[in-house]
Amino acid sequence: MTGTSARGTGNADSDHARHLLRQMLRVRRLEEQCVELYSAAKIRGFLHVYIGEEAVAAGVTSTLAPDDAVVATYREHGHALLRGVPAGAILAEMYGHVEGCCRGRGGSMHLFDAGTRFYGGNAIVAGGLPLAVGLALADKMSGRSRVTVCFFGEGAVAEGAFHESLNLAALWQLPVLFCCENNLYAMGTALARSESQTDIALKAAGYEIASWSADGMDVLAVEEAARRAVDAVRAGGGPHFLELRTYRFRAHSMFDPERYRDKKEVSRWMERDPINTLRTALEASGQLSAKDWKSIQQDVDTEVEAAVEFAEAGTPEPLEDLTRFVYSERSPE
Amino acid sequence: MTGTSARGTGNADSDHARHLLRQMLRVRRLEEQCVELYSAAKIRGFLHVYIGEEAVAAGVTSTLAPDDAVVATYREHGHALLRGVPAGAILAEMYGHVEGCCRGRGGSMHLFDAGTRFYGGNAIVAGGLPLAVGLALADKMSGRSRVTVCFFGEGAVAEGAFHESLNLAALWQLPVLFCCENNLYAMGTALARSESQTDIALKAAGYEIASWSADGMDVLAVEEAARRAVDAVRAGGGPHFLELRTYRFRAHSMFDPERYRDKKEVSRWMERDPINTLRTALEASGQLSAKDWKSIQQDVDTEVEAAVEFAEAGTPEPLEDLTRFVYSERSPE
Amino acid sequence: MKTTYREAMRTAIRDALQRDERVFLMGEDVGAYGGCFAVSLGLFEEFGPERIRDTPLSEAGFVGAGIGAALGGMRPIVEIMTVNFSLLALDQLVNNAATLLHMSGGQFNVPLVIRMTTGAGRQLGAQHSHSLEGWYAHIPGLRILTPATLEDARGMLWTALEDPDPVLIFEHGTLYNVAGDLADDAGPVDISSAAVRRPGQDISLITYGGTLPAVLDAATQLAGEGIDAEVLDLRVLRPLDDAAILGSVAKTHRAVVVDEGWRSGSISAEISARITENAFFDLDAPVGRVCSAEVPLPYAKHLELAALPTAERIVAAAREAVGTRG
Amino acid sequence: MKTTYREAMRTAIRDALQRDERVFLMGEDVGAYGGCFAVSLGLFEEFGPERIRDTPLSEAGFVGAGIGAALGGMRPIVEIMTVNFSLLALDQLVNNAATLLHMSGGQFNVPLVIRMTTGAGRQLGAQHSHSLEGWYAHIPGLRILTPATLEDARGMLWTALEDPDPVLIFEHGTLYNVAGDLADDAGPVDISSAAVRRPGQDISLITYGGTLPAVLDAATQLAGEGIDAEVLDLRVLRPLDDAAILGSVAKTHRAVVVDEGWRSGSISAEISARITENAFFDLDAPVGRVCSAEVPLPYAKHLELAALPTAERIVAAAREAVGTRG
Ligand SMILES: Cc1ncc(C[n+]2csc(CCOP(=O)(O)OP(=O)(O)O)c2C)c(N)n1
Ligand SMILES: Cc1ncc(C[n+]2csc(CCOP(=O)(O)OP(=O)(O)O)c2C)c(N)n1
Ligand SMILES: [Mg+2]
Ligand SMILES: [Mg+2]
Repeated sequence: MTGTSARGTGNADSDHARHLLRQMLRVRRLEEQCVELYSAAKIRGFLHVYIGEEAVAAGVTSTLAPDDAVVATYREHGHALLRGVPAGAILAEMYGHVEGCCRGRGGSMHLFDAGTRFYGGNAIVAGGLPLAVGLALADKMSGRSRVTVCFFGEGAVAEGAFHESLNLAALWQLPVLFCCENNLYAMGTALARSESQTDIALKAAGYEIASWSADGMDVLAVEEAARRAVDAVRAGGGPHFLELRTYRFRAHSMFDPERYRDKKEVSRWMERDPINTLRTALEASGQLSAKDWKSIQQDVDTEVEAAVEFAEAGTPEPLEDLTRFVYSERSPE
Repeated sequence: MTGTSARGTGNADSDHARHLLRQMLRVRRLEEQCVELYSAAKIRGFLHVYIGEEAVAAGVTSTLAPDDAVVATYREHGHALLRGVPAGAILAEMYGHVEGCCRGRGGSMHLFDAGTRFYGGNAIVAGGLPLAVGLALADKMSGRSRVTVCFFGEGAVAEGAFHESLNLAALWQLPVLFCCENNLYAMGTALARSESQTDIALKAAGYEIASWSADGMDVLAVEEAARRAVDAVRAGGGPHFLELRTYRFRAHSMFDPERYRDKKEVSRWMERDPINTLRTALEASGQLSAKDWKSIQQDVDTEVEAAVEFAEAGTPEPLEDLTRFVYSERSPE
Repeated sequence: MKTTYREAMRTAIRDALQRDERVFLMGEDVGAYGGCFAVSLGLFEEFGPERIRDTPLSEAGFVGAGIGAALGGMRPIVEIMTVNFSLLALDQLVNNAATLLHMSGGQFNVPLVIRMTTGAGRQLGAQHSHSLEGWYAHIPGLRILTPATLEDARGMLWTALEDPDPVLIFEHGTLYNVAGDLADDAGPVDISSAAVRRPGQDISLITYGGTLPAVLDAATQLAGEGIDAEVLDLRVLRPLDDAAILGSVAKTHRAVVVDEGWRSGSISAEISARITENAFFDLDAPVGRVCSAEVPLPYAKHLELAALPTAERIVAAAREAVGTRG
Repeated sequence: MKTTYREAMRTAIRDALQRDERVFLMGEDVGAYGGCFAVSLGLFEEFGPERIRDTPLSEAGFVGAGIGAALGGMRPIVEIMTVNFSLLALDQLVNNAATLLHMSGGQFNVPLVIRMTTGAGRQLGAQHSHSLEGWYAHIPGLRILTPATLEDARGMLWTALEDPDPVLIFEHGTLYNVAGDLADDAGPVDISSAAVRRPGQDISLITYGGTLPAVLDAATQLAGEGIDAEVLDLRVLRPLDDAAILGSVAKTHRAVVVDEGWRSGSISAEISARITENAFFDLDAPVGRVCSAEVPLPYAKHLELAALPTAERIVAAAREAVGTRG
């Protein structure tokens, strides 16, 4: 059960696997830093971290082209980071500083970045799905072969917006990839207490959408599933759906006493930590030396430390600008 | 294709079949009368008639007990009538008279009747489904073995409220029967242009709800399917779903130029007129004499004429009462 | 050129589709059916199913998709059949369309136009007779337009499409059949200012959209009684044209605001409050309001009529304001 | 008895569950999780999963189901986690809960109570900081409550459950931790009248809910400057207690209305308009308003604070009103 589908040992494959390992570690460290900063009251509001689920964002984003689009949720630091938003801009955002990727107006739940086509950061569960459908519609109508990836939790599946979005995407055969991060809980509500049909991939198939699930604790499995789906979407195969079976190791947010799940369940899943799993597999197959691992860790630590410094050194937006960005200041091109 | 499942020739069966024929004819004549009254400007607002679809309401309602509940749509005159709301009260409602079943405040789209547990009359597509779920929840929580039947068109299937309602009903195993009146069009939008999955019964099964379809032009087939479903629901078998395949012979409403469908398609379906079909079958098997048919027609004509007289003789509500019924006038028991 | 409000709207849509490839119209029954109020009649045949895009019944889904398409570089015109159904899409409008620019620190504007029919007066009952444009005007980030004339029906759409931010256009259902003359070269109009539809000295009658005809009627009746009413058509409910409102009141010292929303929390309340805040010592009488009765709109004709602002009620309110000694 | 607003609310829910078998609580994470703001903590264990009913994420579905259950004879308390998500259920609230009684000619009342958290002030950003209770107050057929004190948190729920019509209770997120003394025999309170929280002679400060603490602060500061402010807590936003509002203004001749909604189209506008309509010649100064800035609420603390009504801004508005010569 803790095996991984790491197979190739070619040089390129090894490089790539180490890259994925590094990507997951970047997310992990950034999130750990966020928790620390929250405890130190540097970050406020709601904070939802992605610890345990890193394989999902790392595996999926690794298959995307630079001008593909991503729509995510309030648990999106990792997605933003892996799409290329600098860690410093992410932390500065949570500090409420003007150097943040949204000038401090968005906060943890609302990271956006035009440069990397990162469309948020949406704090309404399932609220991002219709946006993703529309982005894909724009691509299809314009004859572009870009892919829009939409991440959401399994809790979103019960919302009407999920249903309407899947139907529209399928009806119009839009280039969108739906990625359900099934971590088994929506806050404290276990999947079986919220869905009469708990096989999410099957549910999606009911819209005539090509759909399958993958082990969301195994970054290579995620990547393989995602690559197949992204390629199909890009080739004009219409919408695709992935259910990525994962688990969040931490509480839902900083306010969650976790009364709804068993500590043992959590530790069972932690044995499948996606970072440890890949690291161990790579070490076992000789693809990761102790030196490699150390250097990855150092790089990541350095990146996150620099990000904290950047955020700390940031500045608040002037109060006179409070009502900026309610309406646009210039016409779009 | 125009056959009917009328089989029995026992006396009780014959009586019952003639009863169903009469029920359908009552709806048909009432609706024809409505169209006439609309043309004469006695009725205003939006008017949606059920002509062609009578087998659905007749077949389903015939399986219900007096204290079962019905939730319907803006195309609900027939359902109200067959549940026992007097034709006069229905027409008076469309006249805007105080003798109407809602004192003239509801109109054609909003017939209600507490006495027969007829909960409308809802002009928001799919808006009635959550209500039906709640009515069923109340029954289940109170340990009553009543059934709530919810009628809606296939157009409603695309709405988020459909999805949320089916999931809730299935999750909580509520005593509700969903009846989808699939007449192939939502205003001018053909089913295949609105649903990626056009097999509605299959869609419902995706919620783990027992679900099947029946020929909605054959009242006996509808009744058989409904009886099976209603019995199962009443016995505690959880929600059930019926897709009733039917067709509306008339325009969507009085404002519809019907540009979206072929006259030939309409006439092909009219060959399967549910009333003619049953009448012919009963005549052929000797269960309906010319005299029987004539007397049914006369009874129905008399009923509808009396209803028109009743409505005509009605009175408008005094203007001073305009703002009554915004809040209740008394506490409920 | 003789035309109707409906045709003027259709001409505007056609014009936009011709001018800009990025423009498309999307909504329930805009295509094969010909539009539920026949506004888009013929456009499906002319522009095809991609650009006149019929949607399933899923207001949240296709409004959200319109927002996404706007983010993706298109210039969608989304039609919600009527304001009544827009409640199903309100989350997308309030939490996405109106907030994305701000939450993203100015990165993502949403150049989306949403059109919908609004209003009562056709015996459609409580679920089909809402007048919620004033309610929508509460939301920062949205621009709210209420074309009341043929010129505005013809001209507001293109300007709205050029606006970088979300614009909602409310078309009152009783206006579609209004006929009249429209200049052959009628084209885009501004979407930021109110317009005086009848100048006057004695009182300002302030309104917009579906109630403009009744207010103009009332002004004519008042003229017969020697009361010279100015009629101000707001045209834009958000942001309100304060200068025009206050300018008119500075001249007349009296005002009655007329709108079809329910009185409590109506846009009339906002206008009354602003006038009081900014011109308190100019006023010779309290600002009057003529709104709808606070009742879900009843079906019966006589009851519905009794609930709505009519010329008679407007005249009465104006008389009272003018009769008041300042 | 020492308690908190949160505990008072919980006691009220427990009490209702004990008093009436037909009562149940339903909403997202009210059960196993313990309530997203811990209001229902422990009730799941006490009353079980039928009566403390966790729902999937489907606001339209479970709010509609609440309406249906009320029609079916139950007395549901539906919790919508926060007002922000209530937009997804707005169609059910406006088109069903608020209209069924009227459309059915008086046959079907909807004895439903809906509770939700409202308001900003916790750096939750634009999608999680709405203050829409004043907006909801526009809808005929609904009763809108805004408990601001421990007594009201404890007492409003039961009275609301006895009301035959739909009642919405808005609990401001910043109030949950407010602690204080509550009488041991505290019980149901009326849900129709406003309450004077501080009597005064010079100016009426009118507010409700989450801004009551800031207004009371402001009144204390003003007292230090020799301005004796009366603080009126509206308690009920629909129907408004006109007598209390006008009574206070008749005494003070000056008023400032404070609420956390965006200024345009706020409930403050309605109150200002009513005062002007009914007490124009009593007023010594225009009615002032202190509302939120017209911006989607920003995350950054300093910006959020700048957007919200604070004691300083209330004091300034009161000073201005008192300084105005009538
Ligand atoms: C429409 C809506 N309802 C409720 C919430 C409150 N809420 C925030 S996250 C969450 C759980 C979502 O679970 P899931 O979709 O599985 O994502 P996860 O948090 O597990 O990643 C809830 C109920 C919300 N943000 N939006
Ligand atoms: C939410 C909503 N959107 C749009 C409409 C306008 N409308 C009224 S009936 C209808 C078609 C519904 O079709 P269907 O559900 O198949 O029922 P049918 O009329 O065929 O019986 C539409 C789009 C509405 N009433 N409610
Ligand atoms: Mg989850
Ligand atoms: Mg249909």
